[in-house]
Amino acid sequence: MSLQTDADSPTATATPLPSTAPIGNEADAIVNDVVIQVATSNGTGSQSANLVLMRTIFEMGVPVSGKNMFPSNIQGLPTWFTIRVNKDGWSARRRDADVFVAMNPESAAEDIAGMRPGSILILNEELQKFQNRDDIHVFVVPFNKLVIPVCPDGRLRRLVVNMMYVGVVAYLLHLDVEELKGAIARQFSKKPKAAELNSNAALAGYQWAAENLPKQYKFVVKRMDKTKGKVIIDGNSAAALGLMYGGITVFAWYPITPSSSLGEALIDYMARYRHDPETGKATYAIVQAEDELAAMAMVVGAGWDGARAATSTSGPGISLMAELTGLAYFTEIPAVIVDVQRVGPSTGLPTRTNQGDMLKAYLLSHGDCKHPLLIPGNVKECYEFGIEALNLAERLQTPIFLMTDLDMGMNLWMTDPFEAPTKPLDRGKVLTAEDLNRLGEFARYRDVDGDGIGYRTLPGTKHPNAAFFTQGAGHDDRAKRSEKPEDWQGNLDRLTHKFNHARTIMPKPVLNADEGATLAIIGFGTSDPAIEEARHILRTQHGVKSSYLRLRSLPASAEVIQYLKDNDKVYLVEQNRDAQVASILRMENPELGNRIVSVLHYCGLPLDAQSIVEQLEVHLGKRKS
Amino acid sequence: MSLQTDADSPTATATPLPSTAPIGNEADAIVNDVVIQVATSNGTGSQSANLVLMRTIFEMGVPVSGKNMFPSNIQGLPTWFTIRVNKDGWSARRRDADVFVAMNPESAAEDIAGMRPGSILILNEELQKFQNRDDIHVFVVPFNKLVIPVCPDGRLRRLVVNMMYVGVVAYLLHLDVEELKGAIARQFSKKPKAAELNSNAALAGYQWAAENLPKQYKFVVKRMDKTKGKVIIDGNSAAALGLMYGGITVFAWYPITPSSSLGEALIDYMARYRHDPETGKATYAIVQAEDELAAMAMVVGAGWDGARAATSTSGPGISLMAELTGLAYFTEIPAVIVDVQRVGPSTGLPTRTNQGDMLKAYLLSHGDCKHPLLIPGNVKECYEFGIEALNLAERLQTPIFLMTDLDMGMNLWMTDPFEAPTKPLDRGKVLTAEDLNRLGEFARYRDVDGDGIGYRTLPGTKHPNAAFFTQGAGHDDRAKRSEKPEDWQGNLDRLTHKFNHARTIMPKPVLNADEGATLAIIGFGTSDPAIEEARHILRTQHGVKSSYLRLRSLPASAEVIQYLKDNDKVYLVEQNRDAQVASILRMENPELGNRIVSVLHYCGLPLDAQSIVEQLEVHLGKRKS
Amino acid sequence: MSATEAPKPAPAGAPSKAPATNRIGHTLQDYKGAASTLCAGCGHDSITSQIQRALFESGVNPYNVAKMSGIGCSSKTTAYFLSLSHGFNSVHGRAPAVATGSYLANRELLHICVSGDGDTASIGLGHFMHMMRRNVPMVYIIENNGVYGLTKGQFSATADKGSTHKKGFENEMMPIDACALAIEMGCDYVARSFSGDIKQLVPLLKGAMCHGGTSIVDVVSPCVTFNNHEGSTKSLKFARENEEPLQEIGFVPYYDEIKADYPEGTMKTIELTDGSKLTLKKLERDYDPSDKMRALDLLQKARDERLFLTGLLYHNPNSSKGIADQLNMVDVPLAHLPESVTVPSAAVLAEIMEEYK
Amino acid sequence: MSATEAPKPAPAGAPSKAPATNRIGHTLQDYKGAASTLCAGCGHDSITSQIQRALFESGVNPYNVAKMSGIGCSSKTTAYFLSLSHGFNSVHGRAPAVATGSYLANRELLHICVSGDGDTASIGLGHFMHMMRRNVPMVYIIENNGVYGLTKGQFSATADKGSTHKKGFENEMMPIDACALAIEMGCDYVARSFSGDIKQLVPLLKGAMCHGGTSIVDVVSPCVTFNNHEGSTKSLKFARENEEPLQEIGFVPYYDEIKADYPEGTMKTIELTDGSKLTLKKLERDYDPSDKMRALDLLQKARDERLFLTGLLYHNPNSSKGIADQLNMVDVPLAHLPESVTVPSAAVLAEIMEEYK
Ligand SMILES: Cc1ncc(C[n+]2csc(CCOP(=O)(O)OP(=O)(O)O)c2C)c(N)n1
Ligand SMILES: Cc1ncc(C[n+]2csc(CCOP(=O)(O)OP(=O)(O)O)c2C)c(N)n1
Ligand code: SF4
Ligand code: SF4
Ligand SMILES: [Mg+2]
Ligand SMILES: [Mg+2]
Repeated sequence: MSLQTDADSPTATATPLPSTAPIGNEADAIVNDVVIQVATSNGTGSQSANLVLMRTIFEMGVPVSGKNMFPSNIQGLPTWFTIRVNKDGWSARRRDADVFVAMNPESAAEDIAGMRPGSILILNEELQKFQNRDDIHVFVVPFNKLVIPVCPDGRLRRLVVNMMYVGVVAYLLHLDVEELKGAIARQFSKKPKAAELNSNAALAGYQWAAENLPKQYKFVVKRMDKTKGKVIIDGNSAAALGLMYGGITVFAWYPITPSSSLGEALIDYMARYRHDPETGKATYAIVQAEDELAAMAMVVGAGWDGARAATSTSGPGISLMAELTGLAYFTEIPAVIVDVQRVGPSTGLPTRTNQGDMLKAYLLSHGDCKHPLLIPGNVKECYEFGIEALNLAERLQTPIFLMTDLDMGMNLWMTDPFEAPTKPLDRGKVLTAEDLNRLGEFARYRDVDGDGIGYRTLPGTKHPNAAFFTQGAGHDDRAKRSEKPEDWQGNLDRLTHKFNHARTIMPKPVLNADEGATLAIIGFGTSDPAIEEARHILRTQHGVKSSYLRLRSLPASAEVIQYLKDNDKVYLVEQNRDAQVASILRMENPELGNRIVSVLHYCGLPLDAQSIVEQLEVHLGKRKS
Repeated sequence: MSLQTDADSPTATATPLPSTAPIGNEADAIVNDVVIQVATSNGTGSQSANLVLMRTIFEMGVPVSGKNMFPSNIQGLPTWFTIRVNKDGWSARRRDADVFVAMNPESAAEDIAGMRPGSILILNEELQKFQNRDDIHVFVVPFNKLVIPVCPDGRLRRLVVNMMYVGVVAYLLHLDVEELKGAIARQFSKKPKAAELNSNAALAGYQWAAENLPKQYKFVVKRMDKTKGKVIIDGNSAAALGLMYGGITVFAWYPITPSSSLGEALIDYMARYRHDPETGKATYAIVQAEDELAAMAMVVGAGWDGARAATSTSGPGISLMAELTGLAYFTEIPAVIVDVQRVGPSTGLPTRTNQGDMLKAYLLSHGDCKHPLLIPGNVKECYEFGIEALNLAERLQTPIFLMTDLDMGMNLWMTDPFEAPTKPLDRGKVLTAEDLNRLGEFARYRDVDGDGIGYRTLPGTKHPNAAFFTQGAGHDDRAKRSEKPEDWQGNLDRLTHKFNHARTIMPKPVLNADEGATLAIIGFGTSDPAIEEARHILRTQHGVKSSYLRLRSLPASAEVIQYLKDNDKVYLVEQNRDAQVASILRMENPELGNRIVSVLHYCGLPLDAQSIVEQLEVHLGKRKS
Repeated sequence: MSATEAPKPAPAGAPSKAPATNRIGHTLQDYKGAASTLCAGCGHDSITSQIQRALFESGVNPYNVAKMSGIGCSSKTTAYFLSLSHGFNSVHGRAPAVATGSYLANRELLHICVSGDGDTASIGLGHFMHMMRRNVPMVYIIENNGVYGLTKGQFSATADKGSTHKKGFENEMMPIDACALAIEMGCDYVARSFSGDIKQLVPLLKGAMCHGGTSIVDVVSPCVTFNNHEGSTKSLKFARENEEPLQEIGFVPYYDEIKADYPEGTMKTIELTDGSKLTLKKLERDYDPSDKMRALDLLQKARDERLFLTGLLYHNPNSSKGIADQLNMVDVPLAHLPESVTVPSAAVLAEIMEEYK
Repeated sequence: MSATEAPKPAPAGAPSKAPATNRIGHTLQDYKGAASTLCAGCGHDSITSQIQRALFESGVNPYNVAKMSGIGCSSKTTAYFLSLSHGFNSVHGRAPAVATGSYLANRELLHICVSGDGDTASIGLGHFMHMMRRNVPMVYIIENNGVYGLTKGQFSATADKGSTHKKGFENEMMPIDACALAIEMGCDYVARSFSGDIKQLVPLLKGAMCHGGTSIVDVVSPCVTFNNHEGSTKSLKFARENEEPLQEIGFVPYYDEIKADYPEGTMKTIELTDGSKLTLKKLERDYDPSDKMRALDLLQKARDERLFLTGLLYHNPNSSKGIADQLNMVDVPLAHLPESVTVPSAAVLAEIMEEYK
């Protein structure tokens, strides 16, 4: 069945008029707490419509976030966009929508069946046959008829029709029409014609709703002032900005969902801001490699030479980078790998979210090696840790993984604007020819400072003592090949020491604790908003006070261990099947391992607060599992 | 400095005569407990000489094992061959030799410096300048002079000289000259000329020693009958035999030390025993792939089609096989990967031994996945588990790792001969066209039997219901692409269930317990002989009785868990830095994790009993760390 | 072994308006698969249809086919034909090696491997080359759109120099020409076509199915979503306007006679491994597809001058040994060998053990 | 930028019997490295000596060189020359990509990459091809012995068809010809030589060092331990007896004049990126190395007839853009750019943030 239906078809004329009695009453209205979900078919341009809707609400000063759930193809399969409007700023996924806009015939039956009783359905007239519920409010809109006068060009209607549902939603939720117009103008600022067309469409939708639909008071959006100065951005753009402000010079990548938009954002930013103003030449190199092995190899080669180098990838790419990551670990070459996690194993669900590479990245490559992970918990940290990753890589002379995920990377989050770095870049321990003159001696892998980190020289250093031979094979502290047991073991022990040093300089966890907390939680990454919301629910609905330690890096620092020591039982929330971060903590802290109780979520959807609360209720004996 | 020294050089003529007083006395002789170590330069053909020496002792009925420690190059660097002769059959490495044959100028100084006081040095006259010890017995032998009359062809002398030290050692240790001759005849059975030449050389050495050296009574080898019916074999040949008897049909590999000799042994065996007697055609395919990714891809492709397929590799190859291993896991395709572990990370020490891929193989690939490991503890199990790996792969429809190491794979071990399999091959759950007719329905990934394992059909099955679409992307139980949360999670949970089923059907651990044991040990793989010897030392020298559970597979079965439950403290011996198997047990059994105390060994040398005993002494408070 | 099957004798007195079945009694429907999820108008969908047609018309037994692919929009298409056959959508770039393993396990199956230009010419280049070097019998189809469709339009390694990206910038590097590489690697059947050229693609595919070694069919297949703009040399418009077929191609199965009657010197006939034939009717250029150097020369010229030449580029009349013969493999599929053949006897083991005693 | 440096003016009244230093005051010793651990007589060791000589005679500044390699006996040799330069012995097959990254980070360095035939033509084939496609300035030397030396003598993908293994059996597949692939991939400087042909190899290496893009030097280098038997087509004996040089080659640095005086028509001159020249004296065959198709044709013939042709196979007088120019990179090595250049201002960030507001 196709969306492009003839407006004169019998179905269209048979549309019953909606009831005109108002829904709910103004006094009991839920204000600024609503989830709007729109089901369309991907590739139909509904993204702009959804952004306009978000933006309108944002400009009304109401906190808002947006999640796109799209299929792993390019066009024609069901896509859902969810806008969460919440006065308290909760931004995690909420399980079901309050207002559902059904535009997609493929998914309509299931979509409607899944609606929460009492919620509101805006139904494209064409899809009426899928509607069989009497416990929801249904508004049938003849979108395909309404769009005809608005959009004379038949080929554009498929796109423009989306802006009409924006108008309908705006009317129903009492959105500010001026803000709506502004949002459209902004969205199409470079295409005035499109702006006009879309504005007309939205207003026509609004108008039609005002004339044909009853007033709706269950969910109302009212102006407030909680978004002033805020920005809305996705994690991939944020991380790309971080890399740019981290002074990246070489970026080698291979496209893969959901990390591609990071590479593409970086290409765009660097093209704009990283060319020599005089010569117009690039102060960087970005290479689309032939595969992930090559991408990582280029990063390692560039890092060896002193560039600030990074790559970004997702699951399968991580697997392919294994051998070279081990090389960088053992030769102690700075490298940054951004892992925008998607659902694995294997190809898995490329367009769904997960934290399933945590343990895999931590242990990547054969033999004894472990790698530091940076784990941003919000888009601002994506930016900050983008900078920090490049610093830590050069400081620790080792690969650093920046672990985000699809939910973080590709969805839209409200945040305070980012701040330019105030401290200089950390370029790590590099000896120049002058240093060598001064020091007389140089042993690449000697632990001079007691932190396990040796000094390096860069290729091209003009000094007879500068050169050393980098190799993944066993070597002594002068980088000379060695198969001696004591050289091998000594080197490996120094690497452990360095790793333990990393524990002390990586970003510390953040602790949020209610006074008198009786429940301890650890979480990280995109679980953060859901965990905070779950804590709020526990606090307000169950009277359970909690403390919450948000992990921001691995290996775990003393603060994390202390938290485990301080609490007999700690719920560790993570978005994977195998309790991967719990596994890391358990393997390294066996005496504390049994304090950890896992709260897992691994169906591919972003984590929601309710899922946490329910699992905790089971553990707290308040619910049967 | 070169080994090829002119016999008329001044050094040669200055040789002092050795003292003629006998060493030790017959009554106090240590009988059949001696370690002989020979240092030569690799590529000089000393391997044959060492094998002859081993064989001679073996034929005298005395248990013997041999370890080759060679450099990661082809010719010219120091190599050490160690023969351990032990009446009780201890076959682990022993730290220092009783009899040392120094033939290599490169390593002589260090070799001699490292000798145990009271031990015996057989020193090539050319190397006298390195000899500065007065606490060892030194026998200087003018090998390069002696070889001249024996071997008129100057080009062969470099090789033949090695057989002369065999003669000298034979004389000193009281070996049977007839057995020596027999061993040489056997070694060169296909080259009668070489046999004669070498026999003459050995006898000349023997003769010279008899005439010039004092009698030696500290270490004596006497005939016994402990080798009857036994064979001496390396683990790689054993595993290759296992694969052949497991009915392997497709083997794809890429050469890498120390696994290459497995592939090469398989090529030889299959060429001899797996051709159709009538047509002369091969009942198998062996392909040298272009890399490890391709090797694994071929195995997966072949397994999908119903072949019994395997590959073998070492560290770097494991890293490269990550993505395809995840594919096989998630599409549930049988595959066998033999990992002959070498020292990692990175290129590491390709010719040294380690158990450093245990955790890495277990968790190989991005996303939530874990893989069963088979862990042979001796060469016989290399053979048996070679068969079993192919069975389990088809039974469990998943990649199975056969984890051996360089010490197992490339060194020589005495064992009972292998037995042909008595039970039929397990071809797993495969539905034929007739089955499909009978069943009517077929869902590839449905858990029909409650063990988590679905039924599969093979490509080419002539039935309209047979076909399904194999993909690494999310799918439902009919193998149809699905992004539904419940399909994804359900599938992942079934895979966990299957993995837990694997726990119940994989080879069980072996428990050896002294009565009244007060010390509990877990170990696996090539640690076995050292652990047993350490237990013997603890028992006989410290009066400590122990129990010892030898792990033979992972995931851990109920017996392993029970063992942890039964013992407050369990020493887990492993040959890696990061306590990898302890990590696996800890992450999966947090409540028992703190019972495990790691005893680690990771310098690249095979594990010796003393290293275990010393670490245990520290833990037992008998020694300072 | 020929993948196509000889016709069954027509049932006596069969109705003249029989349902549209092929020689082995299958309808075109039997060669279809799941509904495509590609963009409306995607070139890959046309190729899928042509594959279906070629299989149907050739009377290939669906139960005798293994469909292999990597990852990409193109690689998805193995789901869109032959739902009666087993398919394996493996991982990005490794399909040539996966298919090699599959062929070794079951040499009786007709292996059809569908790949994209990213899949083949970037991440999978090494495997692609080595598959051809091994001469693994397989129809290897490259659905070549010059971009990575599934990851939204980055240039692939087959993008022409100077071709523009959807964002406007130009590709700076020379394209990798999979056909030139195929010829260089000793592949014996090398063709290029265009997804929109049904008349040509179908016989080329049929021919490929009858060839005993690796056959490469590189099909320019416009990505209407990301590489269909002005400035792209892989757009539908560009391909339509610039395609220059080298020959007019006909396919004659081994059980038929050549019927076309062309004037002397205007038609060449190519005999394929199973006895089927391709007829090549001369067009503008006088082209001899058995001349390797001529083919390479022409491809070089095409690349330099941005000609879009299609047709049978190279066919080696003396075809090389396939991998099964190189390995001297038994005829029976290895996967189906019984235990009695694959497990040597206890006596053999005893003999081996004796050597280690 | 030229990697070789122009001569310093000779000090006035320098003694006539000066120590053997080159134009920048270095001795040959300065171009040596650690003692080789290869087998006595290994071809790779001869190549190492020739590399040392070429570097020494060209007056390359050791501090300006980055030595890259993969894994193999051949790849080890980067330790055996230029101990004054940084070297990177990376992982098997990935050196082309590692070197690409290194070049991007520091385009001022002369990158010398040494690889084996296994490293380049098997596991690393894809990277090798893409490095050439990107035209990354680098001297890429393949020490080609037809086997995997370090893993004890398995056939590599460059082993000739019919060449025998140490155990006696024959190679069944056609060899991969790295030079033919280089030409196909648009590489502008492609040469083949023999480890034993000092006279030819040294000028070819010097020429490669003066070329501005990727230069491929494929050197047949006998593995005396595993591939030196009768029946091997990469043995010392076979190479010695069969080498057929295409030209007699001389090198003239950019700061010198061509002096050789040959009869008209017997000598060609090739001008390299930095102005240095190669002189090619005609031998038996009349060969024009600027003719791509001629080169491919000859290589094809060489492969079919097992000719061992050496010399400058191809040089493109109109050299293509190197990767740095494709990417429009600044001249300063990226690794040395100061923070003031690589970190945009706070104002820029504010501007960006404004767009997200
Ligand atoms: C290892 C790995 N890297 C990257 C990806 C992401 N990816 C999916 S398809 C694709 C490229 C597809 O391009 P092409 O092969 O030309 O197929 P098309 O979509 O154009 O038909 C990429 C890079 C992946 N799936 N796996
Ligand atoms: C990923 C990986 N696979 C396999 C190996 C083992 N290996 C080391 S060198 C080598 C081949 C070397 O052959 P070639 O490149 O021809 O060099 P040569 O030794 O002949 O000079 C192989 C397979 C490895 N080091 N890494
Ligand atoms: S994105 Fe391009 S290649 Fe992919 S389905 Fe759409 S049109 Fe086809
Ligand atoms: S094995 Fe062969 S390639 Fe390696 S060092 Fe020895 S001769 Fe050279
Ligand atoms: Mg493509
Ligand atoms: Mg080689």
